[in-house]
Amino acid sequence: MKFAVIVFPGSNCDLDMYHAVKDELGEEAAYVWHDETSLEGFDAVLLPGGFSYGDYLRSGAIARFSPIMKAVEKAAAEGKPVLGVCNGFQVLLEAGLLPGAMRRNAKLTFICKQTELEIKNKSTMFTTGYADEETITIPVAHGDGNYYCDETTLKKLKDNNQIVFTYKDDINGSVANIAGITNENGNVLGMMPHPERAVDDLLGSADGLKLFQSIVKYWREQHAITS
Amino acid sequence: MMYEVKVYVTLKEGVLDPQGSAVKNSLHHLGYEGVEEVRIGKVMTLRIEAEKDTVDAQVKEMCDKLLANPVIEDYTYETEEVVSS
Amino acid sequence: MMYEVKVYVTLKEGVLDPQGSAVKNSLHHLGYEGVEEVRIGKVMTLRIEAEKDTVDAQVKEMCDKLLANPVIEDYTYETEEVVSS
Amino acid sequence: MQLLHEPSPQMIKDEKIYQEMGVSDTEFQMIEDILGRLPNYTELGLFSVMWSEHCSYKNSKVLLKKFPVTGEKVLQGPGEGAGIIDIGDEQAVVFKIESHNHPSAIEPYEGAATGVGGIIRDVFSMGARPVALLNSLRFGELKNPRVKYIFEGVVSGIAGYGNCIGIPTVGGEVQFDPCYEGNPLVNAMCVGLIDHEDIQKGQAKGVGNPVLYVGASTGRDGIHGATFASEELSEESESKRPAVQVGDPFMEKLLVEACLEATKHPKLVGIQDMGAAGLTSSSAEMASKAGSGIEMNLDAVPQREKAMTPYEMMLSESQERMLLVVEKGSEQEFISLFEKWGLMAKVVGQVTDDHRLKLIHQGETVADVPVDALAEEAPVYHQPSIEPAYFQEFQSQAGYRPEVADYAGTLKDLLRQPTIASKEWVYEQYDYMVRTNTVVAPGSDAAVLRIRDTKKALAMTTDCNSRYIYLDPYEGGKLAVAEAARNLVCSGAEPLGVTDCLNYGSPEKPEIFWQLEKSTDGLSEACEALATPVIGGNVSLYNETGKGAIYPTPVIGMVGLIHELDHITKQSFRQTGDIIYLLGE
Ligand SMILES: Nc1ncnc2c1ncn2[C@@H]1O[C@H](COP(=O)(O)OP(=O)(O)O)[C@@H](O)[C@H]1O
Repeated sequence: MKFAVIVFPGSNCDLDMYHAVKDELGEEAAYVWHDETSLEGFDAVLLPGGFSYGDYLRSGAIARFSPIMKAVEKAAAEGKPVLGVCNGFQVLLEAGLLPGAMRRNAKLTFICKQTELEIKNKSTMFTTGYADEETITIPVAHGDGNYYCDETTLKKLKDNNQIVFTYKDDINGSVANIAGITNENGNVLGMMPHPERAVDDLLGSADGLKLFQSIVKYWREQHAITS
Repeated sequence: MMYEVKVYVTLKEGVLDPQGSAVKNSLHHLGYEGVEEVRIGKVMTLRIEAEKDTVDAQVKEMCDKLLANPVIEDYTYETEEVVSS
Repeated sequence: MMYEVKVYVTLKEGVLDPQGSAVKNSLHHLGYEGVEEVRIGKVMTLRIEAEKDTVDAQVKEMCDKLLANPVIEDYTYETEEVVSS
Repeated sequence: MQLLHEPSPQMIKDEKIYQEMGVSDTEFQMIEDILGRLPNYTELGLFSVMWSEHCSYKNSKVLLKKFPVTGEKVLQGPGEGAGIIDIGDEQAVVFKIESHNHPSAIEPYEGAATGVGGIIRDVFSMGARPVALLNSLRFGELKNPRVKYIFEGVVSGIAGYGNCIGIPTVGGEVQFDPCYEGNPLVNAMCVGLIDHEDIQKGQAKGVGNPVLYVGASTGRDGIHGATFASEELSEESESKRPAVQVGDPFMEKLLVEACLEATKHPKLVGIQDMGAAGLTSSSAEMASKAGSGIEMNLDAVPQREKAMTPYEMMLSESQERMLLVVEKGSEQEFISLFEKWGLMAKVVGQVTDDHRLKLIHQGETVADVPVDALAEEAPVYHQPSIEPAYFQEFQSQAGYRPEVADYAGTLKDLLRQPTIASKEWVYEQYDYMVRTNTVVAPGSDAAVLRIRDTKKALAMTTDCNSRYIYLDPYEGGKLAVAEAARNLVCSGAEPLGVTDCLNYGSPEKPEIFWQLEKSTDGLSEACEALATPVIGGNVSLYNETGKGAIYPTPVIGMVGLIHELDHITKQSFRQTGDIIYLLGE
């Protein structure tokens, strides 16, 4: 399976994503520069964390106009797995591929730490590898992770099972403690915590690896059916 | 023609403003108890070379596309012709 | 009396404004070539309960002490009485 | 036109305008002798910054000479952007610490942020990839609201820059003491990794080779103190002139990537960052080190503001700028390389063989001075030294033994002291994990980062207990180095070397100079004993307010090598049942 790691000017976690896929997951990965226009040949798309365009104006606001975003939209529409982490999540929100918006953390300061997450939906293509009732430890590192959406949107998210991860404790003020959501289709996941930083016990946690393994499992199943 | 445009972007009413609350608290600490609310937004000053009849539409487009996020923000703007001296 | 005060805090002339440059570049990419300069500042909206003759001095003090850093920022403000309906 | 606003050479001399730039009467005479004529305003500006303590170390050179600077593994000692130590397998570690105290006191966020930006440039200008940041901070007591404001601003400035550029901030230290009120210390350290073959030097070799200016354009940032208020400049415009630089970490991120690509280019001759004294120090030092000269056309310098004078351009401390020398004919290749990263690169001059820095502006030669005079021949002072009265008094005191009645209560009181309490509030604001190499995060004795694709890891720490050093500079100096070494050893590392940042009061006061002397004696002896050579550092003097000088604060940054990942140890207890030993007396 081949993963595209999108690189915007200012992406910082591109390398971490790449190594998580290559070294820990054992699948193929390649960087795709923001001004490319095609994602032909890739089976899944990863939008990494960082500070695209310095996160000036609003996080993700400028990156969403990168030429590659058209191809990301296309991949999303085709049902391919698209994962946006941290800044990648913010880009997906700004691009309208996911509902809602990000505000400054409630306490205003940047937060970097290991965080406990609850998995609210274990049947997405990103979460089938997790056991029932599992609480996982995945680090966060963000300044604008305070998720916002209005009541109507929140109800829709709940009704459609689009809320995938919530923080066990309120760390940043997010509506309903939301840490990660999918689109209605379930193939676009945005999350603030960094699964790619949790793929090796040496660095504190390997709980993120199952997320990537779930994607591969899903893809293998799809692939087996279609071929 | 050269225009100076001021775009004001503010959080929608009902969207909590953590920065504003923090400033309000600091002001209370400094003894300004009368401050009942603080909301923080952005003011962007643009200098634009444009035709008289398109400048307004252009600014509106820029706001809708980039300068404000309609999910949480409202915007207003003022346009003024710059008279070169 | 209740006042609504708008404080505009902008970077002093000559101070680098990386945000503004980034927004300008982005607007160029979006095809708005006419945009020659963008500077980004803050607008703070305060609601203050105060006596008519002290409100102005209070706001000025708040700006000097907290709301702006005179080393890199300038500020202006407008005060308006809120007529309760 | 604007040159008319500047005083004439004769006026400078007659009205002693040079004093406003911090140049003494004798120094002015030296400059006149070197040039064989009176310097003009721009030339005087060049000398004033290059002969400042910050650039010339004129008051501290005699002390720095004592440091052991060589060793089997030292590939680059003091003298370049940063020092380099071999770690085997054709790899090396690069590190340096630097202060940004004064800017942080007036604009804490930007002051601290640009301090981080500057030290990162020192490391990647050597050709190294920056892999970690550390810091060492000192503030007054937190009860004071102004101190709190500065503390919060400094921490978020460090976070803002480091997080955005994507280099993990993995360690540091914070101390609160009334002596730092009004004069906080903000020292930033950067550690990088390099392959031996990529090591670069900041040299301008090869007559006719073009000089490239890369990165952000030049504004009137950071030209302060030395500025002369001419008649034409109103007070209003003067107050508009920013004394503090604003950083753009996003631009620097692009600059890191582009410069690292450039350092792999076979036609790169030399590269140096524009730090303190910007264009002046980078051009003069690159030429002086290579035994060449540089001629620069200032009209080609990218400018952010209108009508900048040569003086302003040369003294500007605008951030995120680099100076490159490349082989003649290859300039377009480099310009394209930088364009790919969205960065501006422009030819602003060329290497000459006349050992002079020559500046052309609007068709006229506006400065023509020998480069060695700027970079090498600053006066060296050996200030008088007197043992301060407080020291004798302290020495004659009987040893103090505190009487503790309530051990638990005392312990809790101690833990409540901001200097001793957990620094989680600080380091949770730093992204200490980005690039996924951080094995031991902040909160332990030293930070540990694995070196990808090897079994090795690096341990790093910053340390200094300035109260000890104040009470006994010699013993305290030794202690600072020993503490850093212990922190590394406790993490499983073999200490490799030291970078130091000497923060003191005014060296012109004999009691302060005595502190400098004694503490550097202690530092040197400890570095010698532990075989940890000093491979670079920085000096920050005149840290004083109306209330007096800060404690002598020589911050030690130390890096060690962990040979096997298995050797990594942390400070925390691991599991119940483990046995606790107490080593030492
Ligand atoms: N306290 C110190 N100990 C050892 N070396 C020092 C010290 N201070 C400065 N140096 C060395 O002197 C050289 C010149 O320093 P400097 O001009 O400050 O470099 P930069 O341009 O990077 O600021 C550097 O290599 C630096 O490492």
